[in-house]
Amino acid sequence: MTISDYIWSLVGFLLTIMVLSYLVGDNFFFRLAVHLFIGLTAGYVAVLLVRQILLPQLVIPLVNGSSPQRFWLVLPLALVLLLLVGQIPKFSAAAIIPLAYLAGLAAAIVIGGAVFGTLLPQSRSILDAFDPGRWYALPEQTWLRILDAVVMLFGTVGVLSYFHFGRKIKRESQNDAGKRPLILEGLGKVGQVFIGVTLGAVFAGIFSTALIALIDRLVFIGEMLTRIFGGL
Amino acid sequence: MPFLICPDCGAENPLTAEICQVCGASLADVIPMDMDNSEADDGENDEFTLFSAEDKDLPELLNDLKQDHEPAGGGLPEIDLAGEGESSEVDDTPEWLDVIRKRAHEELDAAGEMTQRIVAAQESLTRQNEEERADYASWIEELRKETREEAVSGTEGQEEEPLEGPAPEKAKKDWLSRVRKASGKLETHDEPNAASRNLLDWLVALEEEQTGGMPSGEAGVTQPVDLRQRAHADESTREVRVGDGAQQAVAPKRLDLSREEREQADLLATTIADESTARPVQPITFGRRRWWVEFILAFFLIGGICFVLFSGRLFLLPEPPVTSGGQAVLNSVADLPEDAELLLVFDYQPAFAGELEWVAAPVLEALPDSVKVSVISTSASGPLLADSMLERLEIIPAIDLGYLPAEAFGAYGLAAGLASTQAAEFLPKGASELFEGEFHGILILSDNAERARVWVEQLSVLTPETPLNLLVTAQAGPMLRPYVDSGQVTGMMAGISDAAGLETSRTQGPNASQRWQAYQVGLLTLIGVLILGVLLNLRGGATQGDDI
Amino acid sequence: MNWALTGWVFIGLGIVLIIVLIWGIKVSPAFLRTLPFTKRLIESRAETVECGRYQQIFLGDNLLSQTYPGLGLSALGALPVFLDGETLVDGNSRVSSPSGEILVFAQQILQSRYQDGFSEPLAEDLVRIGPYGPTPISFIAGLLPALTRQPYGTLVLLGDYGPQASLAVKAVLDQGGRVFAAAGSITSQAALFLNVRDILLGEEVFRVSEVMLPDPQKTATILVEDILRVLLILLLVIGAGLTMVGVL
Amino acid sequence: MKKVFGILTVLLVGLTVLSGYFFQAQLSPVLALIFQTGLVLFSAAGLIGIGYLLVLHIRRVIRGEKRIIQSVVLLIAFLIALIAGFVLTPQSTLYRDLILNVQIPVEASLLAVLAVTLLYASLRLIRVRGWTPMSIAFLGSAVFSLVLNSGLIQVSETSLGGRILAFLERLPLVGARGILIGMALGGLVMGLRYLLSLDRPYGGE
Repeated sequence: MTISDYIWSLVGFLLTIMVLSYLVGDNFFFRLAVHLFIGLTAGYVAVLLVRQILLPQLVIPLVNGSSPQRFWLVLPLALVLLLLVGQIPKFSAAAIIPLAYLAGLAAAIVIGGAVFGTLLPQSRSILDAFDPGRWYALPEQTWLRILDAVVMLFGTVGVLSYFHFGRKIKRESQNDAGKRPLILEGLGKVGQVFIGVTLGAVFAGIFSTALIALIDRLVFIGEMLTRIFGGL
Repeated sequence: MPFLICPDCGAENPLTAEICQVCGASLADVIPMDMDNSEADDGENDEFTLFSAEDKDLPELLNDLKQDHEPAGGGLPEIDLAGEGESSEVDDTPEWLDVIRKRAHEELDAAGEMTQRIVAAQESLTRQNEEERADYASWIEELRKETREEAVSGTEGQEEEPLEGPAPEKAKKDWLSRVRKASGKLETHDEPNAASRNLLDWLVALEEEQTGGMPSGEAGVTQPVDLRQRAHADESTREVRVGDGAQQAVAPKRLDLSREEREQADLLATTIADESTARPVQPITFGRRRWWVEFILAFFLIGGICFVLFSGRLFLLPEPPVTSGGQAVLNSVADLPEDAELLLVFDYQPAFAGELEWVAAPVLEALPDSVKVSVISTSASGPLLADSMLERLEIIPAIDLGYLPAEAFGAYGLAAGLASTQAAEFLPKGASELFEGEFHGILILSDNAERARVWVEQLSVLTPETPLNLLVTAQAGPMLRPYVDSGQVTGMMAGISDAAGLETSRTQGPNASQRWQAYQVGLLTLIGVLILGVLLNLRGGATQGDDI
Repeated sequence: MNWALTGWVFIGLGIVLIIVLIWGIKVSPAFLRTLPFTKRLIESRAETVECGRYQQIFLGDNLLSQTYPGLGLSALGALPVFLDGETLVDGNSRVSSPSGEILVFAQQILQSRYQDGFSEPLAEDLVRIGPYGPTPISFIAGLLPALTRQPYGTLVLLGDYGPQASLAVKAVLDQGGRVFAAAGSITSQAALFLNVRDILLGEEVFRVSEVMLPDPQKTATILVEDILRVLLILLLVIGAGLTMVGVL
Repeated sequence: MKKVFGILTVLLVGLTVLSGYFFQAQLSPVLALIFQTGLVLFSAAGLIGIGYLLVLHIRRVIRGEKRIIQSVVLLIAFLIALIAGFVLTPQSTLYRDLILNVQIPVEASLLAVLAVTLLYASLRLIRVRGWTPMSIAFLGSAVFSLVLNSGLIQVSETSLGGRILAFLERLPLVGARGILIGMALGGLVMGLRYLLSLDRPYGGE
C-alpha cells in the first residue's frame, strides 16, 4: 500500500466513523462529514455539467461552429439567459418562457413515456402470458404457466381496482365515503394483498442492500484498525 | 327535504354528499337542515345556543344514543349547559337526552369536552370582579350610542312573539315541540334587511336582550347568553366572555334575529367561550425517540455482524447457493468470441459501490483478455466509479463513451422512440455513438431497477441478438426478474445472494465466507425483529382500516 | 394488434375526456372517495403553524423519471396547494429538492404566489428553497442536519424519491413531528410503508393536489383517470381471452 | 399576456415532440434542436440549483448564523472540487481519488445507517399499519424473501419444490405490474394536464 492509498483510506475511515456516529444522534462530526461530502459532490456535478454538456452542446459550437450552427444555438442560449435572469425576484417573469419550454417538453416526454414506455409494454406482457404457445412449450410446466397467467391478470386487475378513485354511488353508511363501487371494492381487496407482497419483497431487497453496505463499512473499519494498530 | 349546508361556502348539498359539491369542504360533521319544515329547523339548529353544530362530535354522539334510546323528536335538542333553571319541560325529556346531559357534564370527550369548556368559561366569569363589569358597562354604553345613530331603522318595530306566549293549539306532546313553542322567537321570519346589519348592531341588540333577562321559566330551555366584552389597553384583541346575564337589571328588549345572524351568533359565542377557556396546552413532544429500543436493535445487528466477521469462526449456516441467473451471466461472458466488443454500463451511485463490486467481480474476472471493453456511465459519479473498478480489476477500457445523463437522455429516448437507429440521428454525440456501436455483449451494472429496466427495454429492441446481462443490487433484483423470465435478459445477478456462490479470487477464502455469514446473520436478525413486532402487537396495533 | 395505435387512442381519449369533463359535463368532487390522509395532513399543518414548528415540503429527486413518468410534474402541480396564506406568512416552511430543474420551477411558483398579494419586504425569506445537496443521497445527507436544526412538525414527501427518504422520516418522527408521504416509486413505498402512517401508494400520489384543494378541473382529470383505468381493465380481460383463443 | 406566451410555448413544444412519433423522419432536425435545447436548459437549471445551495451557505457565513463551520467546509470543498475538476480534469487519478474517497465512505455509511433505521421500523410495522390484508401480505412476503436471500432454502430448480418456489418468487411482479400501469395512467393524465395548461408551474397563474 502506497502512502497515498494509506492517506485516502484514513480519510475514508474517519468519514465512515463520523457518519456512523449519526446512529447515536445528530452531532458536529456527522454534520462536518456530510457538508464536506455535499460540497465536493456539488463541485463535481458542476464540473460534469459544464464539461460534459454545456461546453460541448452550447459553448464550443458557439465559438467554433459554422454560421448555421451558431444560428440554431441562439434559441438555447437565449432561453438559458432568460432562465438566469428570471432567478432575480424582480425579473421572475423572464423565466416564464424557458420554464414553459421545459414544462412542454416534460409533458410530451411524460405522455410518451407513460403510454409507450410503461402502459403498453406492461399490458402486452400480461396478454403474452395467455399465449397458448407459451403454455405448451414446456409440457411439464403447462399448469404452472396457466396459473402464472391467471394470477398475473387477476392480480393486476385487483391492483388497478384498488387505485380506483370513484366512490360507491349508493352510500349506506358514513364509512362508504371511502369505498369503491362494489365489484372494484372486492377486486381491490385482492389488489391490496398483491401490493403488500410486492412491497414486502422489495423491502427485503432494500434491507439486503443496506445490510451489505453496513457489512462493507464494518469490514473496512476492521481492516483500518488492524492497519493502524498493526503498524504500531 | 333535508340538506347539508357547507360550513365553508354555505352551499346546499344533498344529504348523501360527503364533501361540498361547490368548494369541496368536508361535510362529514355537518348537521342536516330542513328548509321545508322551518319550525323543526328552527328548533333544531336555530336555537340561540352555545352548543352549535360546530361541535363536531355531537352528531355522532346523538346518532349513537338514538340507536339505543327511541327518540322523541327528530331534531337536535337544547342542552342546559349551565345546569341551572330546571324547567318543567326537562321532566318530559326522553331518557336519551338525559344521558346526553349526563355525559356532557361528566365526560371530557365528544360533546362533553366542549360543554365543559363552556361551563368552565361561565364559572370563570362569575368570578369576575365588579370593576370589570363597570368597564364593560361603560363600554357597551358607548357602543349603544354609536350604533343607535347608525343602526338600520325598523328593527325595533319587529318584535318577536313573546317568549311566554300561550302554548299552540296544535297538539305536540313531545318535549321538543314544547321547547320550540316556548322559544317562540325562533319562529320569526327573517327580515328583509337583516343581512345588511353589521355584527356590531346585533351584538348590541343581543346585549340588550340578555341584560333584559330571560323569563325564569325558560332558563332551562334556552341557554341564557351574556356577552361581555372587555377592552384591554395592552391587547389588540378584546376578550369576550360568556356569563350569567341574570345579574344585569336592564329593561328587557326583544331581539330580532335572522337565521343567518343566529348561526353567526352561535358560532361567535362558541368561539368566544372556547377562546377564553383555559385549556391544557398540547406539549411539544421532543425526544420521543426510544433510545433503548434502537440501541438494543442496533447492538444485536452490529454486534452479531461484528462477531461473525471478526471472531474467525464459521457457523452452521448454509453455504451460498449457485444460482442459475449467476451461472447464466458467467456462461454468457465466457462464450464471448475472440476480439469481441463488450459494453459496460455503469449506472449506480457510490453508495452501492461495495455491493456492485462484489457482484461484478466474478463476472469481470472471467472476461477473456481479448475482449474489448467500452464503458458508458449514466450516473453522475459513474465515470469515476468505472475507472476505479476497472483499474482494480486490471481491465483497460478500449473506448470510454463518457457520461450520458440517464434521466434526460433516457426519457428523450422513450419519447422519440430511441429504440430505432433512426432516432439516434438527432441525439447528441455521446448517445448516438452508443447506438452506432455493434456490441457482442452488454453488461449493465445498476443500483436502480427502474433505470436498468429502461436500458433493457431500449437495448433489447435495438440489438435483440446481443446478449444482455444485468449485475444489480439486491434492491433492484425483484423488479427485474421478469425480464430474465421473458428472455429479454440473458442472465442476472442480484446482490450477493447470487454472487457469493461463484468462485472468484474475491469471494474465496475465509473472509468471503465470513462476509456471507455476516449477511445471513443480518437477514436473520431482521426476520427476528419482524416476528417480534408481530408478537408485541398481537392484540393491539390495529390503528386503521383497510385503506391507507 | 397495433399497439402504437392503441397508445394513441388512449392519449386521444384522455384529451377528449378531459375537455368534456371540464368544459362540458361539470363533475362534483363528491364522486370521489375520501382519503383519511387529507384530513390528517391539513390538521398536522395547522398544528405545525400553531406550535411555531417547521414544515418541509420535499418535491422529489427528479423532474423526469423514466419508470414513473409524471411524478415530478405531480409534485410541482401540488406545490401551490401547500403554499396557502398561513404557510406563506408563517416563515417556517421549506421547499426542497436535489434537482435543479425542480428548484427552478419551485422558485417560480413561490414568486408568483408572493406576487399575488405580498409586498417585497414581506415576501423576503418567508418560504425558503432548500437545496440541501445536488444528488439524491447528498440531499438526504444535507437534509438530516437541517431537520434537527429546527423542530419540525410536518414533513411532506412528494415526487420521485428512493428508500433513503426513510432517514429523513425517522428524523422527523423522532422529534414528534408527522410525516406525509406520497410515495410514487416502488422502493420508496416499500421503505416508508413500515413507519409512515399517512402514506399514499402508487397512483394515489396523483391525487395530492386534488384532495387538498378540490376543484372541478382536478376532479375531472381524476375521473378521466378512473375511466381510462376501467377501460384498461376491460381491455386486459378481453385481450387475455382473445389471446387464449388465438385472435390476438 | 405572460400567461398566453407560456401556454403557447408549452403547446408548441409539447405538440411538436408528440408529433415526432408520427413524423419522425420529417421532424428529425426540429426534434434534435428541441432536445438539445432541453438538455442545455436542464443542465443550466442544475447549475442554478447548485447556485441556490451555495447562496444558502454563503448567506449563513455572512450572517454568522449557527453551524457556520459546516457551511465554510462545504464552500471550501466545493471550490476544491470545482477548481480541481477544471485543472486536473475528471479523468485524473488524483481527482477521482479525491471525489470517490469521500463519496463512497459517506454514502455507504448512510446506507449502513439506513439498515439500522429499517430494522427499527420493522419492529413497528403492525403498530403503524395495523392488521390489514396489505400489512399481513407485506410481512409474509418480506420474511419469505429474506429467507430466500439468506440461502436457507435451497432446492433444485427442476424439482416440483423449485418450480413452486419460482412461482412464489414471481408473485411480487404482479403487484409491481399493477402499480407501474397505474403510475403510467396517472402520468398520462398529469402530462395531459400540463399540455392543456391546466397546471402552469412556470408562472403566469
